[in-house]
Amino acid sequence: MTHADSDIGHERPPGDLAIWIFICAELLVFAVFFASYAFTRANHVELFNQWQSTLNRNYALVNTLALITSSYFVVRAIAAIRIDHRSASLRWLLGALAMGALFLVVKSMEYADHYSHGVNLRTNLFFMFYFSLTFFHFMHVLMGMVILGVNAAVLRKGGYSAENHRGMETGGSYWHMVDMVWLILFPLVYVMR
Amino acid sequence: MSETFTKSMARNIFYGGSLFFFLLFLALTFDTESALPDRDNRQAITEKVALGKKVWEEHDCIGCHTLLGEGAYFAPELGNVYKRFGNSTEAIVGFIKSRPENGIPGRRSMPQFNLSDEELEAVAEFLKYASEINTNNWPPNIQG
Amino acid sequence: MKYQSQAVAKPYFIAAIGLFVGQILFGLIMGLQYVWGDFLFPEIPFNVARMVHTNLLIVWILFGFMGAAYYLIPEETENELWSPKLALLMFWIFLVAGALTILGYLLVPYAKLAELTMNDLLPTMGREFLEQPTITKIGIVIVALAFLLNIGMTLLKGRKTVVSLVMVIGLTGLAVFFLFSFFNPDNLVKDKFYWWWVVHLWVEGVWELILGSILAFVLIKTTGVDREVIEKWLYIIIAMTLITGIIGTGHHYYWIGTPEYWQWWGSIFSAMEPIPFFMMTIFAFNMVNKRRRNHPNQAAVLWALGTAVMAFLGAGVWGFLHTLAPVNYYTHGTQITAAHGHMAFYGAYAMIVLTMISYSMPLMNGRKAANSNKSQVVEMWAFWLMTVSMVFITLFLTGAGILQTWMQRYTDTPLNFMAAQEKIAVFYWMREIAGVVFLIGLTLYIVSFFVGRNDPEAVIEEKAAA
Amino acid sequence: MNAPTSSLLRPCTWVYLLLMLLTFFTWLVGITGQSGFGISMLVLGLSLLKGQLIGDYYMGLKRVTSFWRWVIVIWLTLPGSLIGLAFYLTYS
Repeated sequence: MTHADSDIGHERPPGDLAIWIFICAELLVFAVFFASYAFTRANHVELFNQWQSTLNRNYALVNTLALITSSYFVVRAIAAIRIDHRSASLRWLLGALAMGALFLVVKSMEYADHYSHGVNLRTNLFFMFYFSLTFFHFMHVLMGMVILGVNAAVLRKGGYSAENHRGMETGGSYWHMVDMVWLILFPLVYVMR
Repeated sequence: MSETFTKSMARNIFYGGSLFFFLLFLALTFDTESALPDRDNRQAITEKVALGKKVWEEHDCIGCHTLLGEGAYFAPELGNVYKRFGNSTEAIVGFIKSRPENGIPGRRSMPQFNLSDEELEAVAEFLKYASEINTNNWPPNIQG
Repeated sequence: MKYQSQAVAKPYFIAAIGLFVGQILFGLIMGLQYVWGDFLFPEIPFNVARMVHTNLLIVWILFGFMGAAYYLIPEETENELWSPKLALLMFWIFLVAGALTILGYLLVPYAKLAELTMNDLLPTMGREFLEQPTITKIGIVIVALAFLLNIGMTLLKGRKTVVSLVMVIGLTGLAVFFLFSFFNPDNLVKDKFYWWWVVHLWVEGVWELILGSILAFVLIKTTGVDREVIEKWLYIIIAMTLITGIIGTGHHYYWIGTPEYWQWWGSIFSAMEPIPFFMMTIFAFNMVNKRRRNHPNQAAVLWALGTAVMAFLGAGVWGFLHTLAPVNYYTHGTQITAAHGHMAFYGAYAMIVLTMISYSMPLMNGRKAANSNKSQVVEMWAFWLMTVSMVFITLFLTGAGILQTWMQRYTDTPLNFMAAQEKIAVFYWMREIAGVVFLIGLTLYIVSFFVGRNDPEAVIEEKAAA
Repeated sequence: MNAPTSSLLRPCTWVYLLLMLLTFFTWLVGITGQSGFGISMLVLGLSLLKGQLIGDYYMGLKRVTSFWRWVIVIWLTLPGSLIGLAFYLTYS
């Protein structure tokens, strides 16, 4: 794995190939969900526009920034471990986890808001999609944080080094996927009308 | 070149992925449970309906019929039979009662179960209850 | 055969085949009743024949799984079975309980059976596939626990391979989810909801783990491909199975009183359920192509490849055909479901048990690796006859189902159920003929155990290991 | 991420700033409640671009030669064009 930080011509993506098979499956589910949303919306434009405007975009903005920042921190964490800066790497990784936690908190506040208004998965077709998509994604953020948490624990114990940090690359790839999905979900559900 | 597709990662994905989706399934189940009171016509479940369900089960009706589309495909759907029979429990009772002991030559026929009047009424009430469950407009038409 | 105690698998397999014959005979009776309505009426009404047909299926597959586990686990864990005596005892208990239950179905009216077995105390009878008297269900749980104890102890004191681990997880899941069969509320919607936790989470969940592990085992043995490679793929395939299959349960929650969102969740996830089956097909052919030796038991290899293909077709393709909610709205509870059920059960579960039997029986009969050529030729004939006739059964039922859906559900002037049934009778006749061919195949299969017994073993000129 | 030296800003940092900027733009469109095919497609297109940036610079797929690189490209374009089509149908 020593070739990991050379600049050119990798045959494989960073991390374990197994996680990439999983990433593909996850992306497929989200892709189908997104397309289903769009086409269902096309048949119920009024309804979707009406209820979309009740969503709080400020929450969504904070959440998007949190995830992007978190993803960036993971990139820095991996860059740091590549030159054997373990403590720096750990700091970046913990920062990424903190940003993930921020996302969970803000999203939970948003859910609490909906809940207090009696809005749920079964309120109408728009909220069916809204909750299905965001909750499914929410669970992925949780899962990603568990993986990054394991990465951080291993890193703390000195389990990663410049030569061997595939585990971190695996976790990072998954985390970026979670981020990327949100980057499409945010405009689709909150903004595009 | 070191292994780029490791068994331990495949294992983690199996355990992690299964747990993840099972938890998601539990979350959806939880939501379904809280949604059911508005949909499953539970206010109509009287003792009679409960007895009807037992009569239904103890004669293995599901071995020929479907109920809400599930069961055997040898005989008609009964989830909407109450409506198909003109919203009449009497018609259901009459039909079950009138089945010939020895069948109909060459044709499919429902057995004669020799049910008591109480059982007959109960099973008809049970089918009435079933017909009023919110099934998202299934079946597509009255023929079931 | 490396360990003495593996031999306890043999009675399990023999019983499985015997019950399989019974299942097919009752299948033929039902098939005939579809077109000759009063055949055997009122002695064996359709519902009784169907109970016998489906329950025999479940019981013989369970016998097959248990036999497979008793053969596979000692070999994988590299030590003798914890208690062969317990295994034999459970065999007889299970066989007697199973036989009594089937006789109960046939000899007394079902309502009488319910009364005799005191269904009132804990009513669990009369639901599709779970028709067994409550006492039989309790018996199944006890047998399953004893079986798991036996297998688990063997695993604990031996080598823990992925194949054996996955199998034990699958078998444990099988036992755990069966417990939901004791939950039978008055509320029909809840009854149906949790009924699927047994049925769906069995056949589209934990059973696939058992299927995967048996297939992996047979492939390791017959191809000589590195265990590491096979186990890695086993993990990925079963991961995909559960990832898609658990939420995929939602495809049963469209029209039974459950909320609308299941139509989306169910459609999206179950649309992906063919993926693991497809991976399994690719995987099986890949491993056989990469084989390091040519195993003399060619019949077993054929069964293994056949399982991969037919499971993909039956469970994957035929499942996908009617899994999307807008399609299922029209096809739900028609012959399409029956078509899918037949090919999926045969392709995935009947064939994997036959694969295991094909691989292990010669060894348990004292052969070094394989039966004689003659026996294998007959077995392969049986394979093709059964498999091809099952394809035709599926196609005829699909034809019947499409017409039924059209006439009874889709047109503006829908026919009533029986009128539609009469119009598709010709498909039922053809299905019955295909069923007879299947029985011929099954007969040949049994014959294959008796021909060429004294002939020498089949051998394959070993080329330089590729 | 591929320049462990002390240049002023790493490429990934540039990408980070760009992603933040684009996010603010999307948000702005959201809170001003603008609607229409053109603006929706602009927002969608920028989001797909963001996704590609994540794939190329964060996941590091820019340097990957095999088909894995295309996973992200395909994932973005396929649902992207389906979403585009659905919106097109809405406004046509």
